[in-house]
Amino acid sequence: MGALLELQGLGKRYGAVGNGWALHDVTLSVAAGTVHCVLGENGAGKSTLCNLVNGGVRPTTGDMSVQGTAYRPGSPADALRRGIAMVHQHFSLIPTMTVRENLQLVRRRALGDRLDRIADEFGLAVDPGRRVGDLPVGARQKVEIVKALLPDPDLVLLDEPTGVLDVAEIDALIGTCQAIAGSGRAVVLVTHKLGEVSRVADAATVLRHGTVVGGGLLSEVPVPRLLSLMLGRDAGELDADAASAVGLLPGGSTRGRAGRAGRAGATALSARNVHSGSGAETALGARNVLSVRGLTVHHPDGSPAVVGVDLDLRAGEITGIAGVEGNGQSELVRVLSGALRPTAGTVRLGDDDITSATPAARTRAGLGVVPEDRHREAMVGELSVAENLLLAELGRSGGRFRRRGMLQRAAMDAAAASVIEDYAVRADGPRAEMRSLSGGNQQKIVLARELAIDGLTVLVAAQPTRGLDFGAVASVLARLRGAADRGVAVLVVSSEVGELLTLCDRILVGYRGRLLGPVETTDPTAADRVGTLMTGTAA
Amino acid sequence: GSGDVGPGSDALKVGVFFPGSVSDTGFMQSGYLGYQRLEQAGGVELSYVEQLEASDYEQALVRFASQNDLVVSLGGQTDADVRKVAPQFPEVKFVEIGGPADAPPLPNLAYYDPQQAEAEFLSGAVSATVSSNGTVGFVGGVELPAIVNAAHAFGNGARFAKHDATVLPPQYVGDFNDPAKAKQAASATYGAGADVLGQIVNLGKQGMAQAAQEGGKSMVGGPIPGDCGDPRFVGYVHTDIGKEIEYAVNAVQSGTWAAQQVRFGLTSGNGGTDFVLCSTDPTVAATLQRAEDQLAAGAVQPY
Amino acid sequence: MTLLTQILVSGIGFALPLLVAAVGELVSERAGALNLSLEGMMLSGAFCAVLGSVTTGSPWLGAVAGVLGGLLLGAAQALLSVRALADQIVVGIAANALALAASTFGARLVFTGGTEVPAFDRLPIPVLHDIPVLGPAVFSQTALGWICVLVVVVTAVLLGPRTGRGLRIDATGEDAVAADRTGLPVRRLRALCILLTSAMAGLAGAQLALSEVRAFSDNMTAGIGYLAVVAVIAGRWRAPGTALAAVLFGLAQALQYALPALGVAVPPALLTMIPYAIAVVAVSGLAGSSRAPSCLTVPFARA
Amino acid sequence: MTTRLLHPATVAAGAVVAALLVGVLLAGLAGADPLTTVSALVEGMVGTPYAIGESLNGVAVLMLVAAGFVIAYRAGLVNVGGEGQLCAGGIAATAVGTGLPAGTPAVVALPSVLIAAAAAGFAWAAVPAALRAWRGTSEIITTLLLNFVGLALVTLVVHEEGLLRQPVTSSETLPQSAPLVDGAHLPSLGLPRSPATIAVAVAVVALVAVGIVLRRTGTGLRLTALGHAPAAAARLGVPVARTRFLALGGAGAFAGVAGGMVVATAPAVLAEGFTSGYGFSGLVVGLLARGSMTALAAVAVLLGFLVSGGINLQLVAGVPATTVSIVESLIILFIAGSAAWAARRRAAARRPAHRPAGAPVETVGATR
Ligand SMILES: Nc1ncnc2c1ncn2[C@@H]1O[C@H](COP(=O)(O)OP(=O)(O)OP(=O)(O)O)[C@@H](O)[C@H]1O
Ligand SMILES: Nc1ncnc2c1ncn2[C@@H]1O[C@H](COP(=O)(O)OP(=O)(O)OP(=O)(O)O)[C@@H](O)[C@H]1O
Ligand SMILES: [Mg+2]
Ligand SMILES: [Mg+2]
Repeated sequence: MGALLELQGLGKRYGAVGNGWALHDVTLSVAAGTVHCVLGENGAGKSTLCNLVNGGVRPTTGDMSVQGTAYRPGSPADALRRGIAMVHQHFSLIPTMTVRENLQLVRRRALGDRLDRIADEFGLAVDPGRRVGDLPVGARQKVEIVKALLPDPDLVLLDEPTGVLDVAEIDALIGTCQAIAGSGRAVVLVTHKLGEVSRVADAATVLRHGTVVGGGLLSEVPVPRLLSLMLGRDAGELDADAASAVGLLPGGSTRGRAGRAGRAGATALSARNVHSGSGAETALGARNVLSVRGLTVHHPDGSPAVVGVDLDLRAGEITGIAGVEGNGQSELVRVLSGALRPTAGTVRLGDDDITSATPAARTRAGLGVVPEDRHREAMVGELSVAENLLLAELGRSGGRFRRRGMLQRAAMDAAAASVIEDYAVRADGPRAEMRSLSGGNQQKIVLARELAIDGLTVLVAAQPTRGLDFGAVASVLARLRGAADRGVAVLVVSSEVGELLTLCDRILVGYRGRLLGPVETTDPTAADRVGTLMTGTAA
Repeated sequence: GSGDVGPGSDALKVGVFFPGSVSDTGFMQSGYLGYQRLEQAGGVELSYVEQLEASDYEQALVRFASQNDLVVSLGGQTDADVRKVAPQFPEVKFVEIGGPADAPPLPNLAYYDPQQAEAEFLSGAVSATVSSNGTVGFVGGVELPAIVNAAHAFGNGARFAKHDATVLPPQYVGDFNDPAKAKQAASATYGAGADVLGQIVNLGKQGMAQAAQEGGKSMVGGPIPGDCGDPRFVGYVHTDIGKEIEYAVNAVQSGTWAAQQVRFGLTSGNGGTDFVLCSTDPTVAATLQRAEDQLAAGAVQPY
Repeated sequence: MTLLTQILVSGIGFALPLLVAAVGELVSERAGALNLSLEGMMLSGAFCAVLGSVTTGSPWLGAVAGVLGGLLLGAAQALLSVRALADQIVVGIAANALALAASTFGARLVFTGGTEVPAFDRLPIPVLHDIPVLGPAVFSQTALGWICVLVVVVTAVLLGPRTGRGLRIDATGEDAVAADRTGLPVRRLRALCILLTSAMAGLAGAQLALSEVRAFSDNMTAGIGYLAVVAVIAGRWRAPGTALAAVLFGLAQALQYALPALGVAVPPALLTMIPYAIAVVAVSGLAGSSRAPSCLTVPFARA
Repeated sequence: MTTRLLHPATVAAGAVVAALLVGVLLAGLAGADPLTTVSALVEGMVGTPYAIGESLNGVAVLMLVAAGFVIAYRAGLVNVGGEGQLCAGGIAATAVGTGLPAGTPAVVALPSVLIAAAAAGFAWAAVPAALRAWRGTSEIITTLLLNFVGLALVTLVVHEEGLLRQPVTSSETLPQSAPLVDGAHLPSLGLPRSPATIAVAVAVVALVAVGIVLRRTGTGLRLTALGHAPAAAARLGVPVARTRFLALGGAGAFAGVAGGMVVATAPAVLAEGFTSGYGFSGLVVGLLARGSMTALAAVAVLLGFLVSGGINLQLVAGVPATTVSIVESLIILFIAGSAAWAARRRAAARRPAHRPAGAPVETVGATR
C-alpha cells in the first residue's frame, strides 16, 4: 500500500526553548493500512508532530503531503477536510454539552446510523444522552475517538490516548486501531508504552530531542531496538521500574517494596533508598498519621462519588489505590487536598481534624499533594519554575525568600537551580516558564515542591507518572520511595497496576466510590486479587 | 477662531462656551445662532468650544479667560466652575446664561436669565386654547429649576387661557436629547388625555413630534421657530439665547456691562422671548396677545 | 386610545429595536464575543438609514443603508477583536465613541435644516389590529417593524441551541480550543456572528430612526445598545428570555412615563436603575441559575 | 522588520501618529490647515503650566482607576465597573465632606473624605466581587451593570433634597450638592500657576506601590498565580475566594478614591456627569497598558493630555469637537489593534528567515 502521509524535513521552532527547535528536520512516511507508532521521551516532540499534521500548529520548515498531493493545513478544520482527524489528550469535548451534541458538532446527518456502524466496526459504543462533564475520563476518551472517526477519516492521530485507560479499555483501543488500519486507513499512535507498540504497531518512529533517531517497519526494527533508540543507550541497562512503566514487564517482576528494598542500590535510580528495611518500616508503620472516616462525596449532579470510605495511612508506608478511573479516586484525592468539600465524614491528620481546612493549612500541617490534573491544579504554566516551586513557601511569614516584604529573586533562583539539578530537570533555568517544560519535567518540579514541604508527614500523589517517559517514571517512583523511607506516609493513586505492585506495601481498589481490599503486595497472588477487585468482586 | 478680524486688532475678544452640542435644536443651538449672527456682523473676535465632559469645564473657561475680554458660558451646569474661575481673572468679564436666577453676581460675573417660563406661559395659554378637550401637558428634559419653573408656567398659562383647563402633571424625560424616551413620555401624556403638549427638550423633540403624528395630536415647538406648514405644531416658543450673547457683546462694547442679574423676556424689555403662532384662529391670537400683555404688565406671574 | 393601550404601544415601539439588537447580540455572546459596541452599531445604523433614506428618497434603501452602517462597525469589531486579538471591551468602548463622534460630525455636514426623512408608516393588520388593547400595540407595525419581527424569529429559530448552527456557536463560546480541535472554524464563526449582530443592530438603528423617530438626531440611541446587552444578560443567554427582557424593559420604560399621568410620583432615577438591577439579580443566581458562556470576551488564538 | 521596530512603545507611537494623521485630514475637511492643527494641539497639550496642571489632574484620576483595574486584572478579574465605583466614591466623599463642620481642619477632613470614598468604592465593587468569589458570577457582566445603577444613583442623590442636594432656597436651586467644607478640598501641589493638586502625587505613589507589589512581592505573585490558574493557586496556598474578593474590592477602592478626588477638586460639588467617563477611560488605560506600569502611566498621560489639546483645537483651529473625539477613539482602536499584531510579529521576527513563504505565524495562546 502507498504512503498516506509524507513529511519532508518538517521542523517547528519556538522562540524561547533551548535552541528553539521542538521538532527538527523530520522525514517520515505513514503507509495506508498501518498503525504507525511515534515514540519518545517527554518533550521529544511527539505532540508537536501530531499538531503540525493536524493543522493546530504551523511548521517553521518542511513540507507535508497527503496521498501524494501537497498538504499545508491552516487549521484542524483543513486537516479534517483532507481526511485527517486527531484525538487530543485534553480539551476537545465541550463539557457542558451532551455526548450527542458534541458529536453533532462534527456530523449531524444520519448520526445514529454512523454511530451504530462505528460501534459495529470498531467496537466503540457511547451513551449519547450523557453530559460529557459527568463522564469518567475513560468514557470521555472513548467519545473523543468516536468523534475522530465520525467524518470517516483516512488518518487518525492519537496523542497518548492510553494514559487514562484501564487494561480492558486499552485492549479495546488496540482492537480499534487494528480495525481502522484493517479498513485501509492509517493510525498514528503516540505512546510511551512499548508493550502496546509490540501489540499493535506495523511501523514505528522514534524521536529524541525533536529529531528522528530511528524507526521503520516493526518486522525490521524489533521492540528492544526501539527501546535503545529512545533511551540513547543499551536497553539492557533498563531497570525493572522503567521496564514496567513502558509496559514491557506487565505487573512488574519484583513485587512489593520489601522485595524492591532488597535490591536497593542495585540501580542508580533507587540508590537513595538507603535506610530501608522491613524492621524500620514496621516500627514506623505502627503510627497512623492520616485517618479518613466515613467519607462521602457527591457529584455536582447529586450522584454519589465516594461512599463512606475509611482509610488509614501509616508513617513510612506506601499505600496504593488502584481502580478503573471514575470510581471515586479523583474525588478522594481532591478531598484530601482541600479542593473539594465532602458531604460527610472526617479527615484527621495526626491529632487535627482537617476536614474543612484550607489547602494552605493542610500544607502547614505537613500534608503534600501531587494533584491528578497537572495543568490545572498543580502548576501555574505562566509562572517560572522557581515561582512554582517556592510560591507556597512565600505565604509563610518570614520565609527566607523575602526581605522587608520584597522577594529575593537571587535566593529563589539559587534554591530552584539546586532542585533542577537535583531532580535532573530539563529546563532553561529557574526562570523558564513552567509551561515550556515537557510533562515529565513539570511533574518532577511538582513532586519536588511537595516533597520539600516543611515537616512533611503525608504525601498524596495522584497519577504521578501519567504521561511520563520511563526515565521520568523511574525517577518519580524513586522519589516516592525515598519519602516513605524518611517516614512519610505515602498514598499513590494510579491506574497503572504494575507500577503500584512494585511500589506499594499494600493496595486498595476503588470501586463505585468504595475502597476494597487491602491487598498486601508481598502476596504472590496480589496482581490477580487486585484485578478481581477492580471488576467489583467484593473482598 | 473666526470672525473677519485679524489677530492683534483691538477688537473685542469674546469666547463662548457651549457645554452641550451646538446642534441640539434647543438651548445651545439657539445660542449658537446668535454667535453666528455676531460672526457675520463682524467687529469682534469670536471663538467657541462645545461638548465637553464636566471635568473639563473649568479648563475651557480658564482658556477663554486667558485669551478674551468677555467670556460667555451657557447653562446652569457650568455655574460652579464659572463662579470658581471668574475671580481668578478680575479683568475679564463673565456672563453666565441660564444660571440660577437668584445667584448673587460677582464683581466680574453677570447672570443673564432667559425667561423660558414666560415663553412657556404663552405656550400653555395657546395650548389650552387650541386644545379640543381642554387637556394639556408638558414634557421637560431634566428636572432643572428653569425647566420645573417653566412647567409650572405652562400650567398657569393654560389655566390663564381656560380656567377649567386640565393640566396633566409634567413629564421629565431625564435627558434633553433622547428622542425615543421623549416619544414615550409624550405618548404617555397624550394617552392620559392631553391633545396639545408644551415642551422643553432638545433633540428629544423629534420623538415628541412623532408621538404627536401617531396620535393625531399636536404640540408646541421651539425654542427655535420652525415651519408652520407642519400641521403637528400649533406654534413655536421663541426663546432666543443668541440674543443674550449679542446683548453681552453690545453691553461690553458700549461700556454698559454691569455685574448683575439681567432678565430677558416680555417683562424685562430686553426681548428674547416671543411666540410664533401657527394657528390662524383669531381667538387664539387674541388669547396669546392677552397673555403677552398681562405678563408684560406684571398682572400675572408666570410661576 | 386608553392609557393602557398607549403604554403597550409605546412600550412595544421602544422594545422592538431593543429586541432586534438584543437577539443579534445574543448570537455573538453565545459565540464568545461581547459587543459593547452594540450601541455604536445601532447609532451608525440609524445614521446611515436616515442618510440613505434622504439621499435616495426610499426608506427601503435607507433600511439597507442602516444595515450596512451597522456592518461597518461590526467589521471593525470583528477585525480588531477576532483577527488582531484586541480586547473586546476596549474595542467596544472606543467604537462607541467613534460612532457617536462620526455620526454627529456627519449629521452636521449632511442634515442641515429640517430635511424631510422618507420613513415607514404603520401597516395595521386588518381584524387583528382591532383586538382591544393588544391589537394596536402588537398588530400595527411598520413594514420595517414586521421585517424586524421576522428577522428576530428567524434568527432565534435557525440559530437556536438545538440546531446544528446553534450548537457550533455554543461550542465556540463555551470552549473555543475544543471547538477548534473539533474542526470548527472558531475565528470565522465568531467574525460571522459579530457581523450578524452588527447587521441586526444596524437594522435596529434603522427601525428606531425610520419607524419610531423618523429622523436622525445626535446620539439618538442614547444607551439602547447597552440596554440590549443587559437584556441578553437578564435573559440568561437564551432567546426567549432575552426577548422577554427586551419587551419588559420597553414596557417598564413606558410605564415610567405613564406613572406621572396616573398621579404617582417616583424619582425617575430610581426607575432608570430597574433594568440593571433586574439583570444583576438574573445573573447572580439569586433566582435560579445562569451562566455566561465560558469563553465570553476571551480571544482565541491557536498556540 | 526588526524587533526594535516592533517594541510596544514604537508600535503605540505609530498607532498614535496614524490616528493623528487621520485627525489632521478630518480637520482639513473642516477647513483647518495641518500646521495650525498640529501647533494648536501641541500648544493645547503642553503650552501653559495651567494646561499641564489641569491635564495632570485628569491623568491622576485615570491612573488611579487604571491601577486598581490592573490589580484585579492580575487576579484574572476584569473590572468594567470603574464608572459606578467612581460614582460611589464621589457620593460618599460628598456625604462626608458636606456633613463635616465648616471649620474642620484639612488633616481631619481630607483623610475622612478620601477614606469614605475608598470604602464606598470598595463596597460598590464588593457586590460583584462577592458574587464572583463565592458564586462564580461573571464580574465583567455585574460590574458593567452596576455602572448604570451608580450613574442613576448620582442623579438621584443630587435631585432629592433629603439626600445630597444642596439646601433648596428657591425654585432656582440647582440640583447639585453643597460644596465640600474647605478642609476637604484637595490642596494644590504648589507648582506655580498650575492647578495640579496632590491627586497627582497620590496617583504616582499609588502607581509605584502597585507596581512594586505586583512585581516584587509575594502578594503580587499570588495574584498572578490566581489569575492564571486558580486551582493550582489554591494548591499553592492562595485563599482563592478571599483573594478574588479583595482584588476586585481593591480595584473598587482605587476607583472610589479617584471619585472622591474628583469631587474634592474645586469647585468641590457633586453634580450629574461628574465622572466624565473616567471609569471607562481608566479601564481602557488599564487594558492598553498590558500589565506594565510604565505603559499605564504613558497611556494615561496621552489620553489625559489629549483632552486639553482637543479643547485648544476647537478654540484655535476651529476643529469641531467631534473630530477630536474621532481621533481619540481611533488612537485607542489603533493601539489596541496594533499591540496584539506587533506581539505576533515580534514572535515571528525571532524565527529563522527561511520560513516557508505564506506560512502565517502563531501566537502564544492568549487568554484574558
Ligand atoms: N507552544 C510552545 N512554545 C514553546 N515551546 C514549546 C511549545 N510547545 C512545545 N514546546 C516545546 O517543544 C518540545 C516538544 O514538545 P512536545 O509537546 O512535542 O513533546 P512530547 O514529545 O509530546 O512530550 P510529552 O511526552 O511530554 O507529551 C518541548 O521541549 C516543549 O517544551
Ligand atoms: N504556550 C506554551 N509555551 C511553552 N510550552 C508549551 C506551551 N504550550 C504547550 N507547551 C509545551 O508543549 C507540550 C505539549 O503540551 P500539552 O500538555 O498540551 O501536550 P499534550 O497533552 O501532549 O498535547 P495534546 O493535548 O495536544 O494531546 C508540553 O510539554 C508543554 O510544555
Ligand atoms: Mg505530548
Ligand atoms: Mg503529553
